[in-house]
Amino acid sequence: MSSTVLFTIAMLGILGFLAAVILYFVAQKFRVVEDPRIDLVNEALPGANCGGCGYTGCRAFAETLVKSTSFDGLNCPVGGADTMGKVALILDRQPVAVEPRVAVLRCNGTPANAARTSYYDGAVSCRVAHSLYGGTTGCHYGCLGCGDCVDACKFDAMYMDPVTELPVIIDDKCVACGACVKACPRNIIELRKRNKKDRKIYVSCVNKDKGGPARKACKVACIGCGKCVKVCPYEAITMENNLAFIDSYKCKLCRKCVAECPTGAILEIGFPVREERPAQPAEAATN
Amino acid sequence: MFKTFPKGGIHPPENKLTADKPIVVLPVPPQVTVPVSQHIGAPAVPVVEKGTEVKAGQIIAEAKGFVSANIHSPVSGKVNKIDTFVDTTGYKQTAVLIDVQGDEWVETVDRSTTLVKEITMTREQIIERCKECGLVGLGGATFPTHIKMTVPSGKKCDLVIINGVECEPYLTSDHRLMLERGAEVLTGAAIIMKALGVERVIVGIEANKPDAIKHLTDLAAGFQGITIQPLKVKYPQGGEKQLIKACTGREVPSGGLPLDVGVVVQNVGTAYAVYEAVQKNKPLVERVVTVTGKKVKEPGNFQVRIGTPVTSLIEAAGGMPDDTGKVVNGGPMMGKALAMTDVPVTKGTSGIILFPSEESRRAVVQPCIRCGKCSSACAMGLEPWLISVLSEKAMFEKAEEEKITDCMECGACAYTCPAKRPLLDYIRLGKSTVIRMARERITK
Amino acid sequence: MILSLTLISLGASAALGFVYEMTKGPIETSAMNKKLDAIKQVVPAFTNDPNQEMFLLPTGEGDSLEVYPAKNGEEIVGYAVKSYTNNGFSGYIGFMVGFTPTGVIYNISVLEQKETPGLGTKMVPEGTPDKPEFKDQFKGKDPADFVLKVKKDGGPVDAITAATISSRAFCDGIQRAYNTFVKGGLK
Amino acid sequence: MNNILNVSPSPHQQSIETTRRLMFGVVIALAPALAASVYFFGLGAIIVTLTSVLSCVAVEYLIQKFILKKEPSISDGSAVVTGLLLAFNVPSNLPVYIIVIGAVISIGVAKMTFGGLGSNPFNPALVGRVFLLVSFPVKMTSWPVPTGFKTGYLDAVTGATPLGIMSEGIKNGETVSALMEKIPSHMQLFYGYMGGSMGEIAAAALIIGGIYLIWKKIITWHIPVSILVTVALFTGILWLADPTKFADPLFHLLTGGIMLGAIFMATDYVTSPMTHKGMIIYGVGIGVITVLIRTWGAYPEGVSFAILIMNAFVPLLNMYIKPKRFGKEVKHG
Amino acid sequence: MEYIILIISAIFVNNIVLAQYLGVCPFLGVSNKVSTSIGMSGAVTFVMVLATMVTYLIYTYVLVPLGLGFMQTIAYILVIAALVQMVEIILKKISQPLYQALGIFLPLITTNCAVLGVAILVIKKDYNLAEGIVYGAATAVGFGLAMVVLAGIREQLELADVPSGMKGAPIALVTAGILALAFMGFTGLV
Amino acid sequence: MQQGETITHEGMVLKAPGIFVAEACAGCHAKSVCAPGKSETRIITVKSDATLHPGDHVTLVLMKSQGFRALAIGYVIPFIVLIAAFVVTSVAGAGELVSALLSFASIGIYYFVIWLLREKIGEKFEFKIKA
Amino acid sequence: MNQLQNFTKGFLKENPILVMILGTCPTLATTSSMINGLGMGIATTFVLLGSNTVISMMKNVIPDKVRIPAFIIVIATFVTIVDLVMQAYVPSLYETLGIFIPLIVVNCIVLGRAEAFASKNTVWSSVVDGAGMGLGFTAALGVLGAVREILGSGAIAGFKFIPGDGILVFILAPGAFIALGYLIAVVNKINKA
Ligand SMILES: Cc1cc2nc3c(=O)[nH]c(=O)nc-3n(C[C@H](O)[C@H](O)[C@H](O)COP(=O)(O)O)c2cc1C
Ligand SMILES: Cc1cc2nc3c(=O)[nH]c(=O)nc-3n(C[C@H](O)[C@H](O)[C@H](O)COP(=O)(O)O)c2cc1C
Ligand SMILES: Cc1cc2nc3c(=O)[nH]c(=O)nc-3n(C[C@H](O)[C@H](O)[C@H](O)COP(=O)(O)O)c2cc1C
Ligand SMILES: Cc1cc2nc3c(=O)[nH]c(=O)nc-3n(C[C@H](O)[C@H](O)[C@H](O)CO)c2cc1C
Ligand code: SF4
Ligand code: SF4
Ligand code: SF4
Ligand code: SF4
Ligand code: FES
Repeated sequence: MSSTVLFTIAMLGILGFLAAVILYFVAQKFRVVEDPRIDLVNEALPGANCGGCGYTGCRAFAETLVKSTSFDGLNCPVGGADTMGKVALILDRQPVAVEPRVAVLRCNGTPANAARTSYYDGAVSCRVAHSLYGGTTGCHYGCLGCGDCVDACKFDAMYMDPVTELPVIIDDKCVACGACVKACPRNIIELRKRNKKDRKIYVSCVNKDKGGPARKACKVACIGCGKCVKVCPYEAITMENNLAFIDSYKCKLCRKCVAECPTGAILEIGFPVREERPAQPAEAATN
Repeated sequence: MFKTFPKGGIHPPENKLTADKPIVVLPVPPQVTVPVSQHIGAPAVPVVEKGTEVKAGQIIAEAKGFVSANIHSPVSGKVNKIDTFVDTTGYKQTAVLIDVQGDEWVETVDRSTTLVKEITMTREQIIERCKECGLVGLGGATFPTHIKMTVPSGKKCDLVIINGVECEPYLTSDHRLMLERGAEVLTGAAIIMKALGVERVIVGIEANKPDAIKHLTDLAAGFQGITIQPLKVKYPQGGEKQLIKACTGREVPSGGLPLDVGVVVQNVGTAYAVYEAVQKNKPLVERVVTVTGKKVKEPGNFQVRIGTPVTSLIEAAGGMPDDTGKVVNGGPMMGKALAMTDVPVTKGTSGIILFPSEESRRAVVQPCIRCGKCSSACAMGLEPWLISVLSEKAMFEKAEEEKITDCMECGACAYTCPAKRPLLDYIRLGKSTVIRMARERITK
Repeated sequence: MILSLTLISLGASAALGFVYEMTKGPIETSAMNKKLDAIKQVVPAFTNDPNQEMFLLPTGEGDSLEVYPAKNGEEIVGYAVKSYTNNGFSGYIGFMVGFTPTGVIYNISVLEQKETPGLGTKMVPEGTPDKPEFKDQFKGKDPADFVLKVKKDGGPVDAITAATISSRAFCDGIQRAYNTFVKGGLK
Repeated sequence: MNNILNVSPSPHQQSIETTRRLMFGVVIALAPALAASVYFFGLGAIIVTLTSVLSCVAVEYLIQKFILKKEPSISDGSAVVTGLLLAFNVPSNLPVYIIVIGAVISIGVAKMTFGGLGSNPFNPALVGRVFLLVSFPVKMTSWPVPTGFKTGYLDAVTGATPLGIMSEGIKNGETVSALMEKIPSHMQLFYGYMGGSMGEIAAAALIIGGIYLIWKKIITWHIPVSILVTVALFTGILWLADPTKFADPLFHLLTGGIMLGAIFMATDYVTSPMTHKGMIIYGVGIGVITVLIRTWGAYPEGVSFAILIMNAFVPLLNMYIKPKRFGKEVKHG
Repeated sequence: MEYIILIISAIFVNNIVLAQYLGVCPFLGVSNKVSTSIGMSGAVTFVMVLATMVTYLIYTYVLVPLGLGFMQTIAYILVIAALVQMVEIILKKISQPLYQALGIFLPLITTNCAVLGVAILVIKKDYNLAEGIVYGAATAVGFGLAMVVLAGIREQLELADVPSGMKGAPIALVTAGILALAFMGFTGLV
Repeated sequence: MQQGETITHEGMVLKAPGIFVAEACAGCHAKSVCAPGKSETRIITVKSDATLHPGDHVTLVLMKSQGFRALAIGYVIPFIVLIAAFVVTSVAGAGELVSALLSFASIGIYYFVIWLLREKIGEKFEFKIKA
Repeated sequence: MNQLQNFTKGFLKENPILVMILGTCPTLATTSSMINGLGMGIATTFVLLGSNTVISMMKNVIPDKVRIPAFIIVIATFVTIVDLVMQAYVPSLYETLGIFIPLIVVNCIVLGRAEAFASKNTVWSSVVDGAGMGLGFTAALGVLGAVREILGSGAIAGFKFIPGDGILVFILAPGAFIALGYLIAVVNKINKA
């Protein structure tokens, strides 16, 4: 063995020793506080960083999950039960079943239903329009049509329909992150329980005016007549401030209310076309 | 010697079509709608109910809370109902609807037009009277006058400025008021002076109203301590901070009030209302409104009762031209566009402008070319392009650092922008959000 | 723990030392070869090892250049002078300039340059008879009567298009080699 | 009666100034210089200008339409200005394909990549020009000599620019006075009788355009004046120090792209500071860097580089040099 | 004069990132905010000079005498890594709050191309220690300059509508490219 | 707190009153693969009257000027000391090895001085919490 | 994840340069031509393979606390070996790649892979991972080199197919940055699609 090799070995030995001492010291000082499971959980999350969970990003949520003691109130709407199941596995806990939800637009103020009484010409932003005045129709509750919700959706699950001048939610793409709910200055969008075949029944109106003015502003407004409340066999409908509300967790999709509503404010979506005999509300559709 | 404020400002076309139209007193309409909130602060609480017979000048809603003002019935008649209505702000609020019967006034009101120049009341009485009469600033902000007249302890006031600038295009109501009721306005100024214990009043008037400058200068000779200050024409000279800077060189600190530099600013209309309240015991139930527009048949300045529907005002001016595309309550720079015209005149209504449709639409918005014209136009030394985009992108903390709350919403930036950006729309949004955030921070 | 690290170091150093020993020879030869290649390129064929016989000649500017004599048997067939210039578009350029014993330029090789690709770098390639390159105009010329100046400065050298600076620097480098060559009394 | 009324937040009036009006103002201001170029360089100038403008507009249209899938906004005229200025910055004998590459770089890389009008940190025309200069140094530095209107284009007779002659000469050890002999007189330089980029030669015509821009309030005086004054001062000091090695200030002001750069390129709104104080710092920076490059750098001309370098500092200038806020100094009366 | 030329060359003409392609990762990674970039530049300057000095000494006074020049890389990397960590430990030991303030202000300065690159270049260019120090400091300043400028532009771009595909690294690279193009104007200054 | 700009940082409450913060590398795209920078998570103690619970997400705020002060004390001044010491010793005629070693020593002294002043310095850095 | 995925992820999905934006310096510096780029890529691949293999073999021996210095030593050793070997046998390539060979040691990819993968996986997976990552790196360098060479000098792998000079900028620093910028944008697009 030549002297170079000897020197090399000696040199590296010394260097290695020095480095080891210093870096070991560092390792001691910088004790890793981070729980390794955070990484694992983070990987299990979808990585959309959408904030649907209520945290600033997936990693932040992962940290919360690891630190938390139960999953109460913690849910990733994007990944849904699958993801939460995986997380539960990593953390060795019981997953809490959270039913999938979907965003629903509670306004049907199309130009045909709600006559336009003015033309909004300001910055294209619902928040600006909302802070300015009641809106382009007689209804001071309904959609302003500037699409703040569409801009907020990170999943391309919404678009503005140029004919109805209302946003449309694409059920297949919606992950119920709730960004649109927060974006809408009028609180029109609601996250509702997702039913089979994406069926839904809901009051597509948020107008709290009395019947007269409400009806005058929009043909399909909820006028607060209360007929639906009476007809609902499951007590899923409540009436407050002249406005009916159907609890999506109580509703059994029987569709009785739909037929009852005098203005057609209650929509049924995703059901087969009704048979002609209204006397027999299609039982088959209920599951 | 014309003065002005040093930085920023614009020169929109003046269009003072009604400058030579004398004030016409309009007949009382058959029905009035009197909103209970015509001022900054908490709405007043109605003290009448359906069916109550009221006389003109009778209190129908009482001030509730510190920053609030009484509301009086502008007419005599019977309360039809109390309900929610859409007002000039475009929002629903409570209003008292009165069916007019005759024109009977509360006895204490002196309705004669003789000039009473001598001030007999004490400071406290003056302030109390202004409060009773529901006086609010008529320059736009409708801030209760009695509060403005009360100097908080620790503050000192040494100057009153009467704002006769009327820098908004089209509007001429203040101009006419100065010409036709000049002596009353100056007396009102003297009363305000007394109320605040101040020796000096400056009346600031822009050079585009030479007749008013001359008239008031002549009249001022008969008053102690009142000087008339002619000013160069430049929008937004009427903004109180700019006016104070122009007249005195003092600069109201950011986030501060005029009182921080020892000044109180009152509009000429307010001064006139103070005169009427103090000397004639007349509550604020009438005001002068300019109704104008390039295609309006008979534009003019009208003295109307509060609560009169804007529609009847427009009728008085020859009716709404067919191609009207936009109706603005107030000036073209700061006024509010009306979604419908069956709303009532309120204490804050200074003018109604009818824009023909070709002038009623905004131009297509283009990207900001960073020309800096908005910054040059901003009299508050802000960077509108920056704060507006910060607000648009929801970067409110940054916007706060950039002093978005200093914006006085004069609209000079949005006016100048060659890219036609809706600067002020977003600034306003950001401003309100930032103020809300700041408030939450304090309460936390 | 420290032990394991030291062990790793030991292993690594053993490997390193081994590879170093292995490559030491080839590295030296390849460095040598590079120089030798350059010399081979610029002087006629030789049989000796110019590296062994290298000597220094002062330039007269305070430094010296390396000179490599090329011999065919005992007969000197040329000298390779390692020259340089600092006036290139990007500063330093190194050359190997070959002279015949009569002082005629045999060939030139650019050892090192940082000129702009596509411009100054055109000084590097060797041309073919039907497509001569910049360098070729110097071959067979005696700087005694072939003034090393570009046309712009009144000389006979055709500058590289849009790279007068590099061309000038090139001339400067050759001139330095020639001056040293002459001053050293080799001519 | 019921019209559907328009409702918007205030203000309800807008000035007549629009982006398009501003851009066409710049086009008008460029007209005298364009006329001068056509007068001096003939057909080549026309071909180069047309190619450049058309390809800039076309590139912008195509990118917006097919890549960004946005509504094309070529009608705002900014691409036309970029096209014109790109043309002004290249020799009048530049082959069409190179101009097209320049347009792709200017509009495609320097403008649309960043989001289009208003978003680009660097002056698009200058990015295009410098890109071409570095990529095609030969073609970009063979300057046609002004010959009066000729129909020559690619085959135009070429020569060096006064700055080129000066820079080469000084590096070669010649004195300035000797070199001045080889250069047109100052008066000729003022009218534009010299070799150079198509639009940069006629100082007189450029100044007329500049006055028009300032008169129309399209630009303010701050940037052009601070650049020109800085260049004059800096070169003046050098000249006084050693008139044999440094050319006089007037020579520097009249040659190369100084006028074009100071009046038309440094003033581009998008890439210059927003406040007057910032503009002056920016202008001084451009002036200093220009002179540095001209006197000590490898390139005979440095305006383009100087503007691009200072463009890079504009965000910092905007960040740290703010307008004076109203009410900041608390005064008490 | 010599040092001035060295400084101008290292900052402008041969800027480490824009012309020499060293330290590009932190250049792209830390240039989101101007304040962080400024902070980073300050820290890098110190570390770079310190590292240059130590590695130079080790090379000249240990490796070369022992004939171990080929161990440059491995020795340097270990030394630099240890050095950086040591500075951190010292700071932490000295003042906890100071250390914490730095921690949320700056990323940890790990060994990047720039630090190691400069250490190697100093040897390659045959600088003596004084020149090496000047070179290291000037290079760090050049690095900082480029980074701060890029950060300024990126902060501005945050308000612009950069096409989605170009957001992040691509636009930073294109900007850096144009910046490099502009810096080519300095060619030949020294 | 309104005056002047701030640096904000995400963190999580580890145990009141300690705050658990990912260091600034959190913003770096390379952090997931950057081993030396990895996993160093700093615990920062914050005085705050807000009621915090372990696991709460908070934003830490530090005045920008304080950040720069930290920078100056931690890196800039030692840099100046280092250079100054080197220049002085070189001018005084020391060889490069000696100069270098002396300048390292000066840094040591500098840090020692800082250590003596640590109480004072510590007061200057104040974190605030924005929930 | 099966070995195939493990291998291919380095090409597009987790490409170290184009997706993770690491090792940018050698990427920019050595891609003025395709050959240089490939050369650099292969050198890095070798180091990556070597270090991944050794580290995964020793993962149980190395105590956790000193793993970073240990990794560094292993990597630096391989780098030095590559350095010496290239110097000996491909001197011209060695010269063009210059300082960037020793700099492989700080290339985040290498250490990152050691830390994130090799220290947790079997030797075989680590080899596959190293090969995949290395080849992904090499491929990216090759593509970038090709793009720059075609645009910059109208040639590919030294074979000139467009007469005359190309767009010179692309051989220089600015072109390197710009070309990489667009390349990353394109890959982003592909990965998203
Ligand atoms: C919350 C608040 C408090 C105010 N307090 C006073 C005050 O104490 N004294 C006073 O003279 N003005 C006071 N003002 C009125 C302002 O000085 C100012 O005159 C008013 O906002 C109208 O101004 P403008 O029309 O220019 O906006 C107050 C205003 C607000 C909003
Ligand atoms: C941009 C702007 C312009 C204004 N212009 C006028 C004006 O022309 N005349 C006026 O009396 N008040 C104007 N004001 C309102 C004044 O700032 C201030 O509120 C008023 O003079 C106070 O008097 P008051 O309380 O009696 O209304 C303006 C306010 C702003 C923000
Ligand atoms: C990017 C660029 C690189 C250049 N590189 C060189 C070069 O390597 N060598 C050179 O002599 N000139 C180079 N030049 C050109 C010089 O700046 C100068 O214009 C030229 O040498 C003048 O000589 P000419 O009379 O041959 O045109 C380069 C120019 C540019 C734009
Ligand atoms: C005064 C003025 C100067 C301009 N100068 C340039 C210029 O130098 N280069 C350019 O590409 N565009 C210029 N433009 C056009 C436009 O601003 C430019 O295309 C934007 O930079 C594109 O975002 C100018 C426009 C104006 C109003
Ligand atoms: S539609 Fe609303 S809830 Fe659904 S994904 Fe989009 S933003 Fe989220
Ligand atoms: S639903 Fe809400 S956010 Fe969406 S367009 Fe309507 S008003 Fe705007
Ligand atoms: S609206 Fe606000 S930002 Fe715009 S000019 Fe007026 S004060 Fe300035
Ligand atoms: S005036 Fe308009 S275009 Fe000009 S900087 Fe302001 S916002 Fe931008
Ligand atoms: S490769 Fe990352 S800094 Fe150079």
